[in-house]
Amino acid sequence: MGENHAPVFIANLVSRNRSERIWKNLLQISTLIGIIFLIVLLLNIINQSFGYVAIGYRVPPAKLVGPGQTLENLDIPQLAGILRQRVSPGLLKQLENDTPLEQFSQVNLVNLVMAKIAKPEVVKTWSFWQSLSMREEIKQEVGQLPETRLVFFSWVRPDLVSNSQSSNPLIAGVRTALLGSLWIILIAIMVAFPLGVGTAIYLEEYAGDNHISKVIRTNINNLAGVPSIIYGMLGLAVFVRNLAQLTSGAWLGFSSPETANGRTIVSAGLTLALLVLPLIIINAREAIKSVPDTLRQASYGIGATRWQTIWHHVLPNSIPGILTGTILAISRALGESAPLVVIGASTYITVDPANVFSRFTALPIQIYQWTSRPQAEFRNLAAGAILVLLTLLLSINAAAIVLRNRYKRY
Amino acid sequence: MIPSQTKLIDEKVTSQLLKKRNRLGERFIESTLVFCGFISIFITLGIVFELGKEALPFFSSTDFKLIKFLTGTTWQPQIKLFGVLPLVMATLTTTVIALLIAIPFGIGIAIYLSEYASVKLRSTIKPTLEILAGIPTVVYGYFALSFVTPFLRVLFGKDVVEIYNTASAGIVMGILILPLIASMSEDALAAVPRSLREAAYGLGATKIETTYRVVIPAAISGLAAAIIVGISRAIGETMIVALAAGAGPKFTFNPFQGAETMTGHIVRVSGGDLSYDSIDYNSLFGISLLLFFMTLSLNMLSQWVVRKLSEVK
Amino acid sequence: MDTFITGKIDVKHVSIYYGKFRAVKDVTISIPDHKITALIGPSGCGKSTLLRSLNRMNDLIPSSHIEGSITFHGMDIYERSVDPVEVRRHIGMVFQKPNPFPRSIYENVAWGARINGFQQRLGHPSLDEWVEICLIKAALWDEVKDKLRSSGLSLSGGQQQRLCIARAIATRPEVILMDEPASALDPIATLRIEELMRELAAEFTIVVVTHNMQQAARVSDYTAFLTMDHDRSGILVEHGNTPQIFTNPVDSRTEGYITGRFG
Amino acid sequence: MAKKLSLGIKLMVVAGLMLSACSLAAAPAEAPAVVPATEVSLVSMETSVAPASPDINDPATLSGMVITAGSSTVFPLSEVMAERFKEEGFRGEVTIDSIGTGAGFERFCVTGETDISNASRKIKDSELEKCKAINRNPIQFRVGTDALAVVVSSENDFLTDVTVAELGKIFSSSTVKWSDVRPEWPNEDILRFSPGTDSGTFDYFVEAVLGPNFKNADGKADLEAAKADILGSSNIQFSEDDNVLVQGVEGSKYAIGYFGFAYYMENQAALKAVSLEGVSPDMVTAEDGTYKLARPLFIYSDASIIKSKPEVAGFISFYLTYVNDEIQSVGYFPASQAALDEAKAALAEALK
Repeated sequence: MGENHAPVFIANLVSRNRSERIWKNLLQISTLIGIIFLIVLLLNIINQSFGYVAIGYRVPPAKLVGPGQTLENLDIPQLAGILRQRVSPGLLKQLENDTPLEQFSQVNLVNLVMAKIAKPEVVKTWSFWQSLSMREEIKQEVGQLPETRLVFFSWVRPDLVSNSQSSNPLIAGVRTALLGSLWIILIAIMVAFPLGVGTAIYLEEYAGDNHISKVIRTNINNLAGVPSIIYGMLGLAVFVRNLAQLTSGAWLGFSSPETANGRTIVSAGLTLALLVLPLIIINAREAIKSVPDTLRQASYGIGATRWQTIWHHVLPNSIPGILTGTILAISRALGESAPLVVIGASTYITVDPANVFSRFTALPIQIYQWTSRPQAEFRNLAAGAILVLLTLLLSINAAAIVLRNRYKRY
Repeated sequence: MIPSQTKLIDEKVTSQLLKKRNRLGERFIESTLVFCGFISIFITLGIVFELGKEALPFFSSTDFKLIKFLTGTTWQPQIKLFGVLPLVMATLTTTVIALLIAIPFGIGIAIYLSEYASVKLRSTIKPTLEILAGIPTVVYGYFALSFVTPFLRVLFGKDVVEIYNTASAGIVMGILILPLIASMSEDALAAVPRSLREAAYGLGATKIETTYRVVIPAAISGLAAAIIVGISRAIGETMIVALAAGAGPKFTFNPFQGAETMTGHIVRVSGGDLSYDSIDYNSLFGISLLLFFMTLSLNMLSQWVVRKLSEVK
Repeated sequence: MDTFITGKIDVKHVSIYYGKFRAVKDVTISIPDHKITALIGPSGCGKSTLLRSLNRMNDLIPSSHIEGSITFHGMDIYERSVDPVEVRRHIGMVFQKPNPFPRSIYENVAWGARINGFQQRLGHPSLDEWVEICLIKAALWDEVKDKLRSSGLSLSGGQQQRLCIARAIATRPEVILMDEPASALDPIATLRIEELMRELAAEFTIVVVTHNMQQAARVSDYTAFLTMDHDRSGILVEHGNTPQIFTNPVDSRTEGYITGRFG
Repeated sequence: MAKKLSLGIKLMVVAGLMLSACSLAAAPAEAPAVVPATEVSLVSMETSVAPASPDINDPATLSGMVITAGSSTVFPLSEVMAERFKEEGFRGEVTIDSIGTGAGFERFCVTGETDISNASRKIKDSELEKCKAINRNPIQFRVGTDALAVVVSSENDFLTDVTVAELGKIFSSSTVKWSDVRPEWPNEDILRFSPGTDSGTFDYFVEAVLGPNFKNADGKADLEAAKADILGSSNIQFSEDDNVLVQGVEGSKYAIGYFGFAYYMENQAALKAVSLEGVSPDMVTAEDGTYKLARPLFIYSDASIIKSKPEVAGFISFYLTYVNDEIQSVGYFPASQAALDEAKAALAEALK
């Protein structure tokens, strides 16, 4: 080959490297934007969860006492007198159930007068950012309102978890909803976990590569993509309506057959079980698939049966993956609200669920309802409840990650 | 020495030696597992059957005309107008907007994580994104209403952007499916063998050239699957649109106006708990069935794409 | 070749298929009791497939099926009434790559015995003793006796393979199949395994697949040479005493392989 | 490690089973909603105070479940009453589902699963018939008055007062722009916001505002035609969620909507109530009817339920006694004393 015929190379390295840098920056920026979305989302919620609240009273305490006096320096008979005069007879009877008012401590009586007569109410709320940036304006504004005090309020507080729903946002909590969510998830997992893992074992260890198992596999992948609201409609048609006698507990005497209605925890749990089943199956299959074949052969090679091989070797070695998948499924179920709305969660319910045939509400439903109340303060409350839900989800996810890392073997 | 080891296991007559044992437990377990395997089939049949059964009175009613159902532009069951287009249109609008956000960012993030980011950075960002994917959609809906909509209204003017609009819902839906697409795409890219990349580097290719010429074509089936799954998720998403997109069926192409998606309509109307025997109630199942088949065909498409493209590879 | 040896295992006219592909074609061979039989041949000639058919491990590959008969104690192990699990208990297996269970050394050995109905009787060894016996037989006891509770995966490759052998003999099989048991090991570990095989031959019938001819020459009593015919199916070329096969092969293909001209 | 884990899982399953077993065991304490007598005896075992037999005038003697559902308008009122009922000693539970008046009657009259139905309109004849079909005889209790506020955004500078007829036009399918109603109003699309079609509020609005424009052959208002008219109008959004409406109206200068006065009260800063024929809604105009869009609020129950479930009777009695203490804080107007007395008489009658 002569020199004339040698190919020519032009090393356009400068421009190639430039485009390399540009692309890298673009990709970096898009990652950054993704992270910013998350941060803005969280900040938006936090912004609503804390901030100044102007609290007024149904009956201002000053109106209850004579001029120049405050509630705190009234004596016991005076306070008892106010209570006797102002609260309804039923409540009075309730209060005096054990001991007459006169034997209460002064502090208790003041608290009672505040809670039962003065009744603190939210007048206005400000977001965290507003509270920081417009502090003086807010103070001034509230200063002009009669009988109103300004407090810096955290909507996330122990009461939020321990109290039940209430029409007063200052004392409303998510207890019923939280318990409802936990019950529903317990049922969903107790149903979906064995079924899902069973299906995964069947598909990976028993079913060959035949037509039926192919159909099942495709079908499961499809089910994983079915919108949650469709499961809600299915649950409504099957569990709530067709199986009302079962899901209402009428067959066990929990409700009368005539008025049986299936809007119960068990219906919700079963519906969510259907929803998360494909997720559990897919994750469990992956986990089981990742167990090396040599291990199975070793087991078969020494005369183990199929099930002995699965139970003693395949499952223990895939359990981290299976559990991770299950936990992700739990967090999915925990955050679902659309199917529960369709099934018919209760709007106002303050009773803790007593059994699987109880009526229920769930945490995301509660959040949904609070955001749709007219009073702005319920939006703050909803933000607080969102933080509770997120904390729960984050701890579940963290548990998944810890599990995954701790038991990772292959 | 080994004490009388030969008697440890009773020697049987040779013909008995390998006799099949009656492993009842084993067979019981197997049949249980087979049953489990078939449950998913029952669920699908159940969905089709139940939705179909409840939708049947709607499809067979005299007020229902298939042509009008598919081409009518007014959905108002109370006055017997059953044109599903406004609902479908709103669904498509929100989905398209969501994809415009989610695909570039999602795949961009995936490429960055799999090709550029350090192991440490990737192991921080990926779980973070997965957590983002796990946030309940109610929260996203709240975010759309309380942050994105006001933001859009400042940006484009209050007269242009209605308080309920499909744009805001679509954007937030994009943020919702972004981590899903990013995570699935990253998996697909990471699965491309190192040797392929090294071969490209060995020829003097830069990183981005390697990525575009070698890695992405090799992972294309995974990327396509991620996008299709994202689409089907967006179509089926409910709470965001229920909270932010609007609450009245409206046939419009303007993303700054309020409109109601299929899912939004179902959840709104069923939240009001309809009478079981009304045509409204049955029409909901009709919409559900349509929605089911839409997502079903997308999922089938995604699986087909994965198979086809991986064959080409 | 013509001399008929009544063996522990008799393979008669066996063909093995994967789907449509015939991996092994019409092999007839007898495995003598308490001897080591080596299967040698170029890679892809179906020797592993043949080995795995001896204890029905091929059943686990869904598309595979077999023609012909394989008898063990005169009983066809592919007959309907035969339980493959029982077959494998009596005909154990050691694999190419050491694959101990990700459990303790003790559990690795004890598990097989336990699932196969090991019973503790007066005058017989307890499970602990049995584990010790098996580890001694596998020439591993001295190295692991102080760390029976640590993971089987913590051992070196050679130790892991001996653990797998201990595990295989813990179910008291009569035959042990070894699929290139030393190919993943270094030369020193390989030698130890070979020594061990010779020791075990006193008590067990061993069938070993190897592509290492020196190894076959060193350890085996009988050698079978397989190769591929024109349609890539494995066929048995020659079978006989190891010294005879290596010094005076009948078939030219065997000779070619042994002297390294082919394969 | 894997072994420990699988042990853990087994434990979890056992715990789960035990939990469900416990709940089954605990359940009978809940179930007697159907059999109140047992419930009382259970309670008396638990507490040192020996309650008398159920006295509907003393919440402390009552227990069980009061299941209510219906109007989202009545919901906040019932919610407050339920809270107070419990505060005064009621040992059971009240559940309230806010699902719309029509849906509430569906549960009350068709499935028969609720004890009380909240309604922001009178029961329809068709609903009455369904109730009869399951042997329920609805009894109506008036609890208050709600004025419908017709609202526009506080930025709206052209609309302060309308006539009912104009309002009908504003929500009609034949109108698109504001200038179609009054020429001096802007030439802009009307953005309409209405409560959902399942709500009593919607039914009431159609009847009171659009109904007069549609007469059928008998000269009566043709409500179906009226409904079709509003449903067919352009740029209209419906929601059971009144907050959606509040935000929607607030969002545009050219928006108009209507909903319960309470929602207006909570959002006075952003919204402006429009007066109707010169009358703005307040306590007096709502009660005496000069404000045209005032409507009664009801709860419905059934005589046999009231008789068999003292907790239901007790709740209704309590409701009627104390509703006027709370109603204004919720944002509604009290019913007249005469109406409340009539309701109390109906309760007494049902208990006979």
